[in-house]
Amino acid sequence: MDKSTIVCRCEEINIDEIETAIKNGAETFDDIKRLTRCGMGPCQSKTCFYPVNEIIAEYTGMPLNEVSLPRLRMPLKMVRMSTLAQDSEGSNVVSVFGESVEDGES
Amino acid sequence: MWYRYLVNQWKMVNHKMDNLFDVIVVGSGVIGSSVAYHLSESKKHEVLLIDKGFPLSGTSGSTQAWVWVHSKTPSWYGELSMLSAELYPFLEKKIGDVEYKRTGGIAPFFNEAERESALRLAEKQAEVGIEIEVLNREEVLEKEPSLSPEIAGATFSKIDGNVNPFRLVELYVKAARKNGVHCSFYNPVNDIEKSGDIFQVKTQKGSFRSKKIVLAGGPWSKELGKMLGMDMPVKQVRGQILVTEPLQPFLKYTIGGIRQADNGEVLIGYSKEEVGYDRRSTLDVMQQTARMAIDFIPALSKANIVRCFSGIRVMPEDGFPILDEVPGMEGAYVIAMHSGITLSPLIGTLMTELLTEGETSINLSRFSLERFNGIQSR
Amino acid sequence: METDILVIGGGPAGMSAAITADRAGARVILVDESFSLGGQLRQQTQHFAPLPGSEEKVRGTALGNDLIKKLEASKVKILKKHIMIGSYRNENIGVTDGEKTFAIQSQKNIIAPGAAEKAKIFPGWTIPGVMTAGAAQILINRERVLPGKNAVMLGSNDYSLEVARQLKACGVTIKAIVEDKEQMISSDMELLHDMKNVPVYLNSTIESATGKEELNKVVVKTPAGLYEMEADLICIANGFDPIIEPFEIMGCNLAYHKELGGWLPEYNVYFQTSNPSCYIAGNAAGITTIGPVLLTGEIAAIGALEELGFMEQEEAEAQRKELWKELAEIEKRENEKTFRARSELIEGFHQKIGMAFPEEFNMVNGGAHNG
Amino acid sequence: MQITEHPVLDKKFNEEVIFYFNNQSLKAKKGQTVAAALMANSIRKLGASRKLNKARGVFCANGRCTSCFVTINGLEHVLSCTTLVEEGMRVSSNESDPDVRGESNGN
Repeated sequence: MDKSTIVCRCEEINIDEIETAIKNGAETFDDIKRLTRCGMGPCQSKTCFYPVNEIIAEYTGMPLNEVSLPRLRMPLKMVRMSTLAQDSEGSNVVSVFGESVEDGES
Repeated sequence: MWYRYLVNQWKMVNHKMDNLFDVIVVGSGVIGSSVAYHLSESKKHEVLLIDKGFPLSGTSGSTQAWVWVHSKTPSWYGELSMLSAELYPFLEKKIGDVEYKRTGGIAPFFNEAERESALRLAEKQAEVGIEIEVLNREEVLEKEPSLSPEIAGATFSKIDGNVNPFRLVELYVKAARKNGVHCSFYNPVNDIEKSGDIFQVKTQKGSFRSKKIVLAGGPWSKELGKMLGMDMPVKQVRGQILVTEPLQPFLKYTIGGIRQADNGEVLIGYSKEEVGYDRRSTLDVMQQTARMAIDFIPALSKANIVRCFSGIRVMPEDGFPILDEVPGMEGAYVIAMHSGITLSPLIGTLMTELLTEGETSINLSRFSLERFNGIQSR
Repeated sequence: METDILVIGGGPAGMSAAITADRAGARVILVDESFSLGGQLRQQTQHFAPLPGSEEKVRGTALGNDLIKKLEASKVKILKKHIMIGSYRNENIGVTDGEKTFAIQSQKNIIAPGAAEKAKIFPGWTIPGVMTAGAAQILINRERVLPGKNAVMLGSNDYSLEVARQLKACGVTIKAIVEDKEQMISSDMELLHDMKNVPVYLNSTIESATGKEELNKVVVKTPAGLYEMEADLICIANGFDPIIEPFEIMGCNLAYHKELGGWLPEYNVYFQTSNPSCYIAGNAAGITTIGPVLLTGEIAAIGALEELGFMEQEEAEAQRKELWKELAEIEKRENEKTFRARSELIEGFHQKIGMAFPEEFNMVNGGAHNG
Repeated sequence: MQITEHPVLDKKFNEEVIFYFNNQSLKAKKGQTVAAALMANSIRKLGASRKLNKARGVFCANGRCTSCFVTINGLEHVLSCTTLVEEGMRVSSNESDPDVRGESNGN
């Protein structure tokens, strides 16, 4: 198949990009995801999971049952920030000034 | 197709038949891969980089990736962060575009009491050359109009920014490989032994030998430390981060807890939980985080959240970096720190100095293991 | 919000589980993400038989309406347009209604999210006019609109042919059936007969799907060369995957069983997953036909009812025995391989956790292996 | 195109609604999803992809693939396949990333 064929509809990642990630050593959906952004869009790999695993299986010779699953993230469906925030248990405005500013880092 | 891949894999690990390396780096997160890369620059050493998974499968792939300086205290720690941040533009020239952006950092505060500590911070950091402005509400809103008018003010520094962690680690590894570093991924280390001057690193895919080893396991340092018979003075801290779908660019600065990435996604995270290696997200924290995001930036309320990811971060017991030779075990080094993204260029440089020259351009006594009580090696 | 049993999914399995649980006196909440109950039955105009306790053919939509009526006559609290988006630290399931997000505190969960269609990629598969066969079926039967006039069906399993037949009945011309295997997957004589005038391309793939802003041209690559045809609709029918996201969030172990659709949660003979608070029902527990789907809902509900004390052990065992017998009968008859894979999954899980098999299962299972 | 005479099912929708797509007034049936209401009017392109700017429309019709994003009454990136059409609803095609600051997005 034409290597420019889209695999991940959301992020518009094609076969060639996925194969390149595999060539660079990635063997799992999640590792390919972090290299290419495949599966990181709004559908969160619900659509491309199967075709990507097929490409991994074909390229590496691994059987499908050995290709590991992507880690599925919450929220299971897209949700508005306001909808998520509503009804949360008593949160206060907290300043990030001071110690907590380091939270975003690793 | 697949045979090409196998040959590729074989090349990566096995073409060194005697399996003897100058240095084995365990952990290919941002710290391990930075060490491997900086060590490889001279092309004088045989280096092996090992990871139980693939680069970015751990902490370095689950971070907001700020390069953050201004509120790091005490000021020697702030200075260290500043020196590292200053290395980023040069690093980018060497390894390629890691999307480093010195956006300037804003840390908002909500009351007058906090303004006092903001002023004290600015004074303290000025001593080491970190420039901080304490802004009032109007000044903050002029810089970042999407911030909530409820804030009282903010500290601001031009030195802060962020980077794309995926590009950063990928390019560290790529550059290291180009310089001849061997890599073995999806390969957990089971045990480390030392006989004479040589370390034996026993992995799932076989044994490797080396003259020196560097343990850069991040939160998993604890397990690696055990292999050397030491109790690593580090904790695991979970941070959960919400990600919106890509939005039109509207945030210019790196804001305490929030930043907008190049592709438009907004990343938001404030949480800190001690739950071991549990990487799940929970709706409790997600809802609190969403609430806070709206408190800071009301316009985010209509943004769609597409995912929440969790990262397990390493936190040395006193909060400050560890970079030291293991007491009583010559040739074995450990590096563990929070803020690895900010510090990686500097730490990679210092570790390379230590491994190759035996001394460093910055005094490392503050990073020693000795400062913790009861660290013992076998 | 609090309840004894929380059912996730208002399709046939979830409805069947909720009705069973309600009948035994448990408080039940049923959550479904759509604006109406029925799940995929809402657009299934095909006839189904056998059903539990009946050999009579029933239209899917009629079966759905019947279950909805039973449910609406029960005390089950129905939350339509509510989506499970995750779980809290204490394992309570979190749902959203689009306005707010809240926890439902339940003793047991029966999770029945169903299955999703597997995508199949080809150049141009993102263009408007290319959709899953399931989408086309929703559009014609539930939404009552035509997705196109000239269709190419990609895939030749029973479901492909069923949807092709339904599209045809609505006036859509089926220009071709494209199958990459060397023969048709479906062996259903009736369906094959209905498709007898449709060109079938075996050992073939879609080379390209093009159009300015909507699909209007399809090129099929066959062993005899490229065929170009005018078409404004491609339906992809590549089989189904169990939907596993809710189980993964609840920390349930997963296993791979090709015959059941791929990855799915492990479960025991009570349809309880490795997370004791979560039961599973329907196509999520292995892709199968409507009879077994309904029965898995009942068996899961009985397990939960028994654990919560709404049903005596003896009574539960007796009922389960009958239900398993029927499930085995129907599933072996319709798809022996599916039943065998299901038994393997259950046996494997029992062995792993060191759980003995109750007699009711040995009986039906033995039959499968002797056969 | 609407199916007026379904080959096997009874008539389902009775009430007509008027809604707008990209400011054009259209008719649909009450009870239909927005995606179907547009398809009833032979509109199948619902928007464009964000990177390559390619046309997009209904793919799964089940609320999973997010291929059918539209803007509804000013709120951007709403799934048209799971949202019911309403009288007077203003729908427009999805042409870019949402702008959360704008009046257009309900702020």
